[in-house]
Amino acid sequence: MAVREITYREALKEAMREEMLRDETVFLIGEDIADPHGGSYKVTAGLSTEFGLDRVIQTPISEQGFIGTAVGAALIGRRPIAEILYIDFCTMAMDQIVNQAAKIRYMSGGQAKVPLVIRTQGGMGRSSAAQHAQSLEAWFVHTPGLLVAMPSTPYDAKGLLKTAIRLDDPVIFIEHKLLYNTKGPVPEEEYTIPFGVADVKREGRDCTVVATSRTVLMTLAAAETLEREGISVEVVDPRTLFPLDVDTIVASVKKTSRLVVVHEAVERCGFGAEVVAQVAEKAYGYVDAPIVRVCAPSVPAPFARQLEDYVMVDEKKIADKVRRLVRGEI
Amino acid sequence: MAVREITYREALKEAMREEMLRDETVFLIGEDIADPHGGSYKVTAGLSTEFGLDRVIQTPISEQGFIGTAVGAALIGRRPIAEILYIDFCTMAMDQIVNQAAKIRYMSGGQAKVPLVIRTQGGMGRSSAAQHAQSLEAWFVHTPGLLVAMPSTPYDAKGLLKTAIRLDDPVIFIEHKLLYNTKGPVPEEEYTIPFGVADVKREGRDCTVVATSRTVLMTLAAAETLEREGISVEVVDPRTLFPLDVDTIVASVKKTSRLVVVHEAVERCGFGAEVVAQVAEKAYGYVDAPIVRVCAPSVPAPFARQLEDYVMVDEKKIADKVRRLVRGEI
Amino acid sequence: MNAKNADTTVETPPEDLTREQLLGMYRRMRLIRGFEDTAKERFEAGEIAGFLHLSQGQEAVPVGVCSALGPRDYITSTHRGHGDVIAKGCEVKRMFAELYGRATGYCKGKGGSMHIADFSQGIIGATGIVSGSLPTSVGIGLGIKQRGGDEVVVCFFGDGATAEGGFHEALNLASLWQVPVIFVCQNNLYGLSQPWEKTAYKCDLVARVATYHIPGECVDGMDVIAVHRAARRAVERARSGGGPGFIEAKTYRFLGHYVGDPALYMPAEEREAWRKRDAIVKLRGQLLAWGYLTEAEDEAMGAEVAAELQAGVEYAKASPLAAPETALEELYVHFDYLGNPR
Amino acid sequence: MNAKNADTTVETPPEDLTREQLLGMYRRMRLIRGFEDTAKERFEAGEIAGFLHLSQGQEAVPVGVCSALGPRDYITSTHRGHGDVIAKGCEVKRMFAELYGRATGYCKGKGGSMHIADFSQGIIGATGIVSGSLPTSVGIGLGIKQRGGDEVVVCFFGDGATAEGGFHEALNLASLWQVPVIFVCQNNLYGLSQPWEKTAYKCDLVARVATYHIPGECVDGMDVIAVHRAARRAVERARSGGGPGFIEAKTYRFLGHYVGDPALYMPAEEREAWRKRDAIVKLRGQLLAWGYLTEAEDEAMGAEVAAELQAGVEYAKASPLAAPETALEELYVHFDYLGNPR
Ligand SMILES: Cc1ncc(C[n+]2csc(CCOP(=O)(O)OP(=O)(O)O)c2C)c(N)n1
Ligand SMILES: Cc1ncc(C[n+]2csc(CCOP(=O)(O)OP(=O)(O)O)c2C)c(N)n1
Ligand SMILES: [Mg+2]
Ligand SMILES: [Mg+2]
Repeated sequence: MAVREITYREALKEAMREEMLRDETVFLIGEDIADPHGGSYKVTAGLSTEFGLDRVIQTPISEQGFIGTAVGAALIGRRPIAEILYIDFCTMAMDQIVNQAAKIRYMSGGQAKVPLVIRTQGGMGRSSAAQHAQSLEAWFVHTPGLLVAMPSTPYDAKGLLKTAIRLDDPVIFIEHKLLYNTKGPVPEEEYTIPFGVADVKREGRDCTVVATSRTVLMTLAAAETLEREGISVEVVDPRTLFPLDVDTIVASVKKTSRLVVVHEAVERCGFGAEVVAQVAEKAYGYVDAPIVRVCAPSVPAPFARQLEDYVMVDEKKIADKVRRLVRGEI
Repeated sequence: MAVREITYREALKEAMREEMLRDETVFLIGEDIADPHGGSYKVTAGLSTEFGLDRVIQTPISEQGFIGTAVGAALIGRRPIAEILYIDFCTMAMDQIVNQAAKIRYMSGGQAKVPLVIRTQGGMGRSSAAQHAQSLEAWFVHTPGLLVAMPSTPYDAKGLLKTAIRLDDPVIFIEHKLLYNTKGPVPEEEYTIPFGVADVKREGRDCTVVATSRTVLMTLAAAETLEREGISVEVVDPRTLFPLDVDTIVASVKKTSRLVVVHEAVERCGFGAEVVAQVAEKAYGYVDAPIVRVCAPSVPAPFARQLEDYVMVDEKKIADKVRRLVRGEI
Repeated sequence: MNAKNADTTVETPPEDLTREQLLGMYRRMRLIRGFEDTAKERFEAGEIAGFLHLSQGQEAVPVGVCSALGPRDYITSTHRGHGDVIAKGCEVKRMFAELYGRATGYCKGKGGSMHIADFSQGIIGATGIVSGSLPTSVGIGLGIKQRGGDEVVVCFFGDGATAEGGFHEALNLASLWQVPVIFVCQNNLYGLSQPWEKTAYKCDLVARVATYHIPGECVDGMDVIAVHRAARRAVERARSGGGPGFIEAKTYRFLGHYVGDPALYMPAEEREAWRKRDAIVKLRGQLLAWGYLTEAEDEAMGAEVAAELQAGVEYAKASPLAAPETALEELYVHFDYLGNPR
Repeated sequence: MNAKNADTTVETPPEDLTREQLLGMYRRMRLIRGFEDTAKERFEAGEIAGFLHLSQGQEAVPVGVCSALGPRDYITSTHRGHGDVIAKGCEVKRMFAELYGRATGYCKGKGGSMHIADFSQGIIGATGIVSGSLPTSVGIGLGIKQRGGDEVVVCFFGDGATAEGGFHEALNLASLWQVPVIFVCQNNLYGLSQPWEKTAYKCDLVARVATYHIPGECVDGMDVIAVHRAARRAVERARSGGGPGFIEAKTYRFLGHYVGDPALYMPAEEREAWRKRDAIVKLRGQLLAWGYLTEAEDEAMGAEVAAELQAGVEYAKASPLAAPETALEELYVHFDYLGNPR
């Protein structure tokens, strides 16, 4: 397989472009996604020029309206990929996402299919303040009827997005604002990644860390540091939060007997709680230490760099927690 | 103290009435809350007749608009109690709740106060189907800046609602559609219940059950049954999901060494996961069995009675789970 | 209500509708009325669970509109959707089966009264969220346009929905994209307990919608022929690429918001006055006057409709209940509800 | 743009505004322009984090409007709010302190560029959610009405916000309740990359708003006197119980959406043409022509403004950074962030 290094942004764009070429029912819809602007994070740059404005549909600032539009189009067999620029703005379209997209199939007794992808991005680290730096994935994992993906690498981003586009179920596809410029190997050849299959991004013996999105990279860096200290960390990236590959997580915890769950979202009622709960039930007797989380404290994202740094998860916070846990200090 | 038996509905109404009499800045706002209709669950019946339509403001079907209105009024010192008829309709106002009400104080560096109460109700049991039977409390517990109350008895309903109205922080106050007609003792005299103080609704030795809202009643009934079988259950009702009285829960678990968490919301990423996570961290070493949850399976609420019964938490499901846990069958 | 509709009261039969069409519309209106009456009765007898939002009085609107549609056209509907979906082609027996929670119901017991759908007939389903179907309908219109089809989609909603933000967003997008959507507001003068004039201050809906450059008409919703003609105009325009349309049909909900609502907020005289304008009675009178229907035929039709309803209820009751464990099915196409791949 | 504004181009000074008022407006506009230019420079130098949405070109709108307000009146604002809050009275030094993440900033470093608030001056704050402030403003208006006050609230928003459902909901409620809210749309012809005519199909906003029976005016947003007069009319009406008002000010954003946006979507000729209509230049010309300002005074004022900005930046840089652990503070009134009671 020919493999190149490309960015997460390029990987996402390739996924969309390939699927648009493969299937003419795939189209993009969202605010400011067409050229010359090409999306505020430039993920869609070039696509309107290549495919035209009928395949890359720009919409006024109407999240409820255009997400509803995407739902309706999906219901009659189109395959919309809608972009909500910041996950924070999903608040403007929650009804269409939660009460319509997620429920129509079930409510209709299985008549409907909703082959919809909602691409959005979250996360801190750019001093974007309270309304532009949330990580709201837990809301969607708590909503039956949705699938939720959160890729951490270019490889995963491309493979998962292609799968998302081909699935007939609605997918919330959550990118990270600080990952777009990260690079990684991506095959030239076509590939897809199934939903519900975690990726053990690093093997280890002493502690399992389940991390999502950008915190996977932080955790891998922390694991390097800890390795030098003689602590061996296994890093599990679920890649899709629902379906969740609980088996891989539980198997890892059974091996390492310790679990730390990491995410950027605020701790209280976050996705990490669900991972802990699953493990507390399914790996009972195998866990030799408290199960702990490394998440943002439950406050909104502050603006100033030093304030944001204070609340944001980072490599050091992860390493500290794992170290203390392994040393029995927690 | 003179104590009468009144319904949950009456208790709520008394709380609002007393606070409206006490403080002329308190007002109600919502759809169809005025007489002669008096609210679809009749909680506000009579209040517009007593206080007039300036204190009981009816609004068109505009959840975003009237919740935003309540936020704005609160920002300049009024004390709105907004009613969203079904918690499912919060989806129409998520931005105002989550990005405005919850964050303005923090974003402004503490300048703002938002003395807002949003009353709403959730829960299954009336064949209301997927869009009228959700339990979405976890979303709000996951939102820093909000307080979340979920009373299970008339006594708690009145005392917590009076506190909610007097607090200067925004409160999501979640009632249950099947509790309105339940009766319980409520003192004639004025009282309030602080937020963040759990109520041990029943003491027991063998297993702690943390339950919320209507599932508290189901759990108490299950505990009666189990008592006859020689299993002694301690029932902890947190009453407010945030602030959460973790100390009382942890103390109970340390005593009983077993924990079951119960709620009507779907299991995945629900509030129960947070309780499990807190206990898995803070009562590590004291728990002698897997920590399990009794919740709805993660599907939308179906319409037909037999289907709804199948997914809805009930006394029997709770009793079964506790019994099996105590017997070591889980 | 404007002058366009006056012509339907004249003594000569309309030239633009055949006897068969008119009798079909009449029968469909009676079927809806009978369905609603029967559902109410069965609900009050405790046989049906949940809520029931009935539409007695409004029958002319869905029937007038849907009689202008073809089988491949789409509709979306609301919590008060029985009439809409029957008008588009739903069979009452499978609707009753749904209300009775049977496996033979349109949604296999999962949807119930508020969510009846029949995708095979373009009945995309009803939503219980006021205004929820408006943006979705724009998407159906967009999808039709994308695939170069000549179908149209009718989006039914109530007067109450016009206060929601989604109303504005949907109109704006439909107008920008010129999609084949016909927005039909069934203005029954109430949104739950609130009279229309309390929902929107002195609002002329057609004028408001005109600011989006969407052509609209306000019609007498108690006159099925007037509704039909307005719909036909809008459908023809939309089908031939002329973009969205809007119809406000002034109508009335004879009963309360849901079964059990005493509707104290509806003045008795108002109710009386509207009852006298019953669209079914009006059309019956016209059909008799035009010689399209005899009293005997009318009675026979009544018996036939009653039999259909009766058979529908029996079908429902004889059908197996949806099996409890099916509550966990049909959530995802590719996974079970726990996320295991199929 | 309508004829009402033509009078501001005549050679004789306006009778309804004193020299002091006009000079005050001129100085305020220059202060905003200077603030934006300085902020851009400091941002590009890497001293300021986050986003910066600047308003060069639009100064006449907030200054024209806020000069019609009193100190007890309220405003709400948007992501592009620097001009709005300066016009209402914010001090540039505390704004810079905010952008620099200092403890002395208006929001103690928690809000940043998009959320500056000063409740002591009725500056309720800016929201980064497009249209988010519209419903809130209705509530401020309602609160004022409830307490029998004579204040008004001005809600600033962009043309892009008019496509959101909240725009419609807020107008409808303000109209029903007749609250003292003045909705001011700063139509700078772009919502991020999208030109106004792609946001709303051939939309005449004043006409659309008129369907809510809210009186509106479209004014030349490059003419501060015209804006001021329209605002004064709306404020007087609202203050005396006449209900909400609407102003569409046609203006232009000289730069991109945020610092760093190349704004390829804005045609060069268009930018040129609007640059030539700079409201500050226009007012300067008028003040000189009317003998209200000499070149020397103008220069002195420029120096004074520059000094104020310079001092502001220095104040900010000299202020202590907000302490990291304050990130956990000021979330609740009654509890710490973990829920422990205070
Ligand atoms: C978003 C939302 N808000 C409130 C409700 C509660 N509700 C159900 S029907 C209804 C009235 C709807 O009025 P209208 O749109 O005129 O339809 P009608 O009931 O008259 O057919 C209300 C308020 C709801 N279902 N959804
Ligand atoms: C609800 C929401 N959707 C999208 C955005 C992203 N966004 C920020 S500003 C903006 C353009 C706003 O345009 P307009 O209202 O005209 O204000 P302007 O930027 O021109 O001042 C967009 C799309 C947002 N902040 N909030
Ligand atoms: Mg109605
Ligand atoms: Mg703009």
